[in-house]
Amino acid sequence: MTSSPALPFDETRRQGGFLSAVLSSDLPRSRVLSVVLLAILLVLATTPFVFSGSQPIGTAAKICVFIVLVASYDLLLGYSGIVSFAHTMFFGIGGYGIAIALERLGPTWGSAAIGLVAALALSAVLAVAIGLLSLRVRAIFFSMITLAVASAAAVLASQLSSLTGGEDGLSFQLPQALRPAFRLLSEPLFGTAVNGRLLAYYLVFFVSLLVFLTLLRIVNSPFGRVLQAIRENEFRAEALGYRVVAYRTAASVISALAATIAGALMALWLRYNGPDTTLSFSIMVDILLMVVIGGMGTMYGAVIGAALFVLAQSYLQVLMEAGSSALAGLPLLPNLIHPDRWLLWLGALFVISVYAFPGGIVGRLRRAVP
Amino acid sequence: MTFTSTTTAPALETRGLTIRFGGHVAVNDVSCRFTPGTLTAIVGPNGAGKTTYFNLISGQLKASAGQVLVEGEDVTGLPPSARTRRGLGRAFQLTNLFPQLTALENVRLAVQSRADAGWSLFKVWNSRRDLIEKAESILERVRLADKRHIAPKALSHGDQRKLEVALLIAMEPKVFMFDEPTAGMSVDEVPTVLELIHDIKQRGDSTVLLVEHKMDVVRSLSDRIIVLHNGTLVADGEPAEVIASPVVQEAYLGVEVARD
Amino acid sequence: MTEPLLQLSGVHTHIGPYHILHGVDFAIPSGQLTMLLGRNGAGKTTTLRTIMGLWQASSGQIRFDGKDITSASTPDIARAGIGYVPEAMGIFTDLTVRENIVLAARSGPVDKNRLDWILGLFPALKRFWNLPAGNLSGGQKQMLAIARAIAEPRRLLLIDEPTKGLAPVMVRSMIEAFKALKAAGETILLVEQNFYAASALGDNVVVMDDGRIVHSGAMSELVADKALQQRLLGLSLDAHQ
Amino acid sequence: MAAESNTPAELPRAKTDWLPLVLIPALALLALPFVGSPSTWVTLTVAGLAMGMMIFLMASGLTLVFGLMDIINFGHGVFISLGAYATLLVLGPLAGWAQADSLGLNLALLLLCILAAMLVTGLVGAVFERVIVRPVYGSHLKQILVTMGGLIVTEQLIHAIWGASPIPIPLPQSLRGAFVFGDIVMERYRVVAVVIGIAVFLGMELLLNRTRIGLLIRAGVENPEMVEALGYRIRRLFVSVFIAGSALAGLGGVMWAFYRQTLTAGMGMEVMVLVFIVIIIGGLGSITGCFVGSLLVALVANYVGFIEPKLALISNILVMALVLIWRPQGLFPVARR
Amino acid sequence: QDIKIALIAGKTGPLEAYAKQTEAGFMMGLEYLTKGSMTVNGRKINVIVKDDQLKADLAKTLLEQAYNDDKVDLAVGTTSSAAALAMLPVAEENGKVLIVEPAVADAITGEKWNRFIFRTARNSTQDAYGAAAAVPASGDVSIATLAQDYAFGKDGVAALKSALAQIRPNAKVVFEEYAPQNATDFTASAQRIFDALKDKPGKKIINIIWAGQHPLPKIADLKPERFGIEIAPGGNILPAMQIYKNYPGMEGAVYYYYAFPKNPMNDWLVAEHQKRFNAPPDFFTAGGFAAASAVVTAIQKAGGTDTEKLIAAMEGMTFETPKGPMTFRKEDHQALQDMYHFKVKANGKDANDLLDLVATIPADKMPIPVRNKR
Ligand SMILES: Nc1ncnc2c1ncn2[C@@H]1O[C@H](COP(=O)(O)OP(=O)(O)OP(=O)(O)O)[C@@H](O)[C@H]1O
Ligand SMILES: Nc1ncnc2c1ncn2[C@@H]1O[C@H](COP(=O)(O)OP(=O)(O)OP(=O)(O)O)[C@@H](O)[C@H]1O
Ligand SMILES: CC(C)C[C@H](N)C(=O)O
Ligand SMILES: [Mg+2]
Ligand SMILES: [Mg+2]
Repeated sequence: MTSSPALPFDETRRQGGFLSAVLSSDLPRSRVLSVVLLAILLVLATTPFVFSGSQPIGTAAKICVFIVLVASYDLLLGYSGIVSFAHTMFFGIGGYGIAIALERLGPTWGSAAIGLVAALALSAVLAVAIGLLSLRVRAIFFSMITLAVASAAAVLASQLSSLTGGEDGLSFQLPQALRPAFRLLSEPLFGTAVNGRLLAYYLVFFVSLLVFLTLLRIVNSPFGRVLQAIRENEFRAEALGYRVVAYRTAASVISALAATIAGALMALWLRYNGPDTTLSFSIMVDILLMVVIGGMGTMYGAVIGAALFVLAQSYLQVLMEAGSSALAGLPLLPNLIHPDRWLLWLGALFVISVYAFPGGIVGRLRRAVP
Repeated sequence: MTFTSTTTAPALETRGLTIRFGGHVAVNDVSCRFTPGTLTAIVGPNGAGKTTYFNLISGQLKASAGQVLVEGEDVTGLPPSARTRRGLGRAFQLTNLFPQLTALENVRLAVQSRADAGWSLFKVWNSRRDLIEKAESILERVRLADKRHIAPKALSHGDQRKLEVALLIAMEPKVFMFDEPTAGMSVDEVPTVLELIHDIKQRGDSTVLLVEHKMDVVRSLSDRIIVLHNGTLVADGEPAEVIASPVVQEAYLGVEVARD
Repeated sequence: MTEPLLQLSGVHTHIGPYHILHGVDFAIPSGQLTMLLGRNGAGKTTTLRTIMGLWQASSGQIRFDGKDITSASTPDIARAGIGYVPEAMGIFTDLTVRENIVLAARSGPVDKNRLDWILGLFPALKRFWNLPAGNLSGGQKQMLAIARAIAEPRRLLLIDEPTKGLAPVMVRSMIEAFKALKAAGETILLVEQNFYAASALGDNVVVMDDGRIVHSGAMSELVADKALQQRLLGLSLDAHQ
Repeated sequence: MAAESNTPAELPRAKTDWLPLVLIPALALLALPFVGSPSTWVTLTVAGLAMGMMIFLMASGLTLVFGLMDIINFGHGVFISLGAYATLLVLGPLAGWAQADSLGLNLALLLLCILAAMLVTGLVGAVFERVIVRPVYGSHLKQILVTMGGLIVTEQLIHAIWGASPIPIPLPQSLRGAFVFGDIVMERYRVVAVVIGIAVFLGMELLLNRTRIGLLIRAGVENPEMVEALGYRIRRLFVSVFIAGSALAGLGGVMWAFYRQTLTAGMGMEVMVLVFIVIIIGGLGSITGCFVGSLLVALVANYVGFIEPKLALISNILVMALVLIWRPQGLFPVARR
Repeated sequence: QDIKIALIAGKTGPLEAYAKQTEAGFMMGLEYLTKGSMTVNGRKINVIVKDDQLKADLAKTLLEQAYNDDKVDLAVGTTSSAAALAMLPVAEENGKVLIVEPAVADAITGEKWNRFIFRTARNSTQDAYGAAAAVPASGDVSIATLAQDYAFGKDGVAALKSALAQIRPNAKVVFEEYAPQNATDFTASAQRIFDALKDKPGKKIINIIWAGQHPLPKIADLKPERFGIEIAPGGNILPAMQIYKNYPGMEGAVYYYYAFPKNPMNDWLVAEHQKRFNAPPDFFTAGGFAAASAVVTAIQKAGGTDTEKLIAAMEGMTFETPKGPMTFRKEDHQALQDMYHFKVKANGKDANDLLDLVATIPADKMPIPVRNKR
């Protein structure tokens, strides 16, 4: 017999130590990947102090939120094999929960808490309902049903305009401590004013980190393993004694709750929520792309996918601006890299990244470097 | 060993079990009891309803009529997973595994189900050393230990069959249902599996149902044979007696094939 | 001696990083039935798939009927007259039995007599003619897979373990079928674990182990030599039916 | 390629499933008392059926590609748009034919537009298949992403070529307006749509049922290796089907364009949810199912729009939910993927 | 030091065409008003254009960046009302002027307004008053509305009703039909409207309030004239109005049509635009031009870019635009402006020769209510 090369890692190896405990023994398993992840963590942790201006900190906050959102979707897609298009609905519920509560009940921590709890409860109920009703049908039918549900949610948000602000969305005030005008320290720290904006950023950052680590733990638990088994062969998993519908529904609920938290963070950061911000189908597609670029079924993929994509989205136009003025004078080319054609390149990016990273970036890195 | 019907509830019983697909009755009013410590072989021509009978017992199919009882408790309305948790274990005729997970992980999942550890969300999976060790020992027993990190999709057909058996053993059910466990297994591997089945039977508290077309296997292992033909139970009894019966000789073995 | 219908010389096959076949050489004489034996994981299935072009040989040569088919595409290999019954049967479960057979007859409607003959061999197929093939029992699927391969006359049939899951009486039908096909001039390469069936059918035998050919010769020779059986297959013929 | 082999006569026959076909007349009858006025009812019914035909024309290509080949082509919508814009290639030079008060010339123009559109979308479809879809056969997820990418790129190219502003196009003179019979009105253009819709439906049914193409596609999706091992060049077939699907989208696009009389790059994408719903209702891959589903959705939309407009917003989703509760695999399930 | 102005628009996405017009109009406006020098009070004007992709969150972020990172003196934008509404608080937080163009939502100068917000664009109520003014002033008039079933459509109908009550008490809205936002088949809606209108006395009009793909031809094809019913479409951008050509004689009100205003500024705009883009200027070209005019006039009047001085200068300020003079009303900073009552031409000489002017509706004939809380 040909000796079959063992897998690049030993499944049974037990890692000790603090890091392993925090990362639920799911270590990056690639030196480059570890370095990249560490770099992302460090940059996100220090953005307000290292970069000036409102664009970098805004981008960083968005990355944090999307890491949670994408990771929560990966739990569904990569680990459970469920293709749902209704994930933005939960993102939206989180956003609207905060927005409506803060707008209606006034800008206090209490109303934020009420909004968040109500949103989580609603998300959980909806996720259970969708799960129990439709996780039994064929996978592709489920996807299409969620597509319809998502569009129904958008219709609903538009129809309930007295509550949601309709297409216009809601702008609202944050609790005192998170407003730009609030000063925690009278003196700037490392040249940066320690104001409400900074606090808001760190709120987003730490909650995201916590939720991410929790998700990481869940996918590496016996429960997470069952989800993977169900993804591979649900019929067999059921025969082994695992109640497939219950596990899938549980996965949907967990994922929905995490997405709701992401939505709430997004709204808190933007002090605004509207249908295009959290409910739109294009966000759904962005999430899909981030999961796939990063690497499905690897929570770290969410980090890399989200970071890369949000950066590209924020700076692609800027880059093209530079490119097209550099190339001015040439025929046609400057036209194609005119900033208004940035979507063209985003589209190309969709296609190229799926080809360039069939197993996602994490998959690629893990294969390349032990 | 002799077959005696006990007064206590049998490990598994079917009462009037029937399923129709449109006009076709694939399993027709089959009533049967299976007692611990006995290995019952189920034989019959292709399409007789053997696999369908298993599917009805383990819950993959819903019966049109009749009941399935496990240790006296009616499980007819329960989904497969619930029946598994009540002690029914099943290996499949057409290999049915987790194709991309390693052989070890395949078995570990079965062990984990047995240990009822699926719902722990906040524990790390490999902190359960005991589960992993048990899975490894089972792979050892089916002679797949050296392939434990290979996924089924890259295993040869015979090795997949062995893994299928390993999963059933790992579940440690009260009732073992083997559906042609040795089909496609090479001649030198068959004895390993037969030995495993023999061991299970030997323990005395397990009930074994075995569908098998290899008559020598049936003869050497079974305490009792039941014969299905067109979905109906047509013979039930001592192996030698049943094999000699005309229905088996004609419909199943084909008169001339009954050599050896 | 005339040129063999199929000739493999020094065939190596890799699947991804795995090196599976290590220089396989053997020939299949025209009009005969050749058995390919070997323990689990020996590389029998891989050999058949390599012949069919489903996996590409990384080196070596495969000649069929005097032509080099080593790097031909699967459809072209099939069109050259090779029929294939894969190990997993390759039934189209969504299609009915009828549709499965209709597809198998690539050059037009199935010849009526031939169809009658096939349905006579496997009456179950007739009964479930318009049923999705996925609903068939394991053995019935196996029958359909064979029926599909023989729906049209072919020059060479590659058949991977056709008797697994078949009741003894069906194994007999199958043996009859192969004999009839051989009589009609078809050449067959059969992978089999059922040594009883193998010894009843084979003109020649090729034994593989670990991706290599370890024996090839006439079947009668192997049947007669118990020691050889023991060495090659790990068991002697007597121990099993 | 005749699919029907001369099989022995005593083989069992397949049964036809009539139930879903009865659904349409049943629904129409059920709506009558709620609508009240018979003339309004006829107007609504005829308009709904015609709208259904147009939806069918747009969805038919996706039934092939998604339903049969199991490729989720989110880019289908852009082929509809592309087909619509392709009419400009004809309308530009032949603008006079549209204004001419001659039914013959007008129909010829429509036909030329259809030809041009099918040609353009077929060609782009071939490129799409080669460059974008081929490497991701079998992976739904990647298909969604790459076709989404393809969609965005193609939409942007439409912008780059034809500009971002909506472009009005004239409906040929004799196809404007409506026939009026008493209180019943019937838009002329819808009559054309009905004719073309039925023609395409019959053509596809014939092609897929009288040849083995339909079987081959379904078999090829389940097990491409085996189909190849039977000697079929499945790749070539898949390419052709994809091209056919794109061309049909182009045809649908032309019909839609003349209905809307305004071209926008997003016009195809706007109907995609509807198209998906129709295909799901139909049972993924069944031409008849897609046809019945289209009529059903359009009719219900009209009746609901008249009886209870508040519900019109969700009438499509409602229809889908009800159908799936009745038949979880759609009206005519083709495959059990 | 340069004067920095941010122009935010939804340059990519479904309203790309609108945004292009705004940008072109704004730049041409600056050019005209500075006589090509692009300097005001000796300071160079530097316009930073940003694309919000019609996304409210992005618009908000971009405006923050414009004020904080780019340090612009004031900002102009944006295409989508939702995005504009999200931008309003940013202007207030940063204490900088935001001129809203071309978003139309009433709330911008209504309940969501703050003192840093000015709007050169017309608001929905102005559109409604225009539409009302195009209705005959005497005799029975029964109106049915067809609008999209969401906030924009409902507000539009409400605004029309109150406008009618104010200036055309003889006209009544007798039926309101709401269709889904993305509706394409209007047979059912039309039937309902016909049923409601056909037995009414006097003039019968269907007033269509619709954003996006216009349902006009679909209703017209069903022959409302059978029942003596007329259709009054709103004004729209030129490509959208080209389908009006098939229905000559229709009347309605429009915000801008290149051939209507007669003043040197518009003459220059039409000629130059025709020259540069080979098409007449459209709605949002005029809007962008007007915004540029507001900016230049205000800076000149305030003598600089200090925010408080600008606000003081702009409140009540009258400035020239291609539509003639506009005035920022003191109370809510809404620019009051004329509208045009049009009739569709029978046979125009080219694709864009569409409308005849029936009457200019002067700003002071439209008593637009003040809705913000100061
Ligand atoms: N879903 C179904 N619809 C219709 N007929 C079915 C269905 N499932 C099974 N059958 C039929 O029921 C009969 C019994 O099938 P089953 O698989 O139980 O046979 P079996 O005894 O296991 O045969 P084998 O030895 O070939 O595995 C077969 O004739 C089969 O065609
Ligand atoms: N897809 C694959 N990827 C990697 N390795 C494979 C793959 N398929 C088979 N192998 C390996 O190739 C070797 C030969 O397998 P093959 O299936 O040819 O054996 P076989 O002789 O047909 O065995 P069996 O009698 O069990 O069917 C085995 O070691 C198997 O693990
Ligand atoms: C630009 C406007 C006329 C229309 C745009 N949809 C808005 O909401 O403001
Ligand atoms: Mg069976
Ligand atoms: Mg094999």
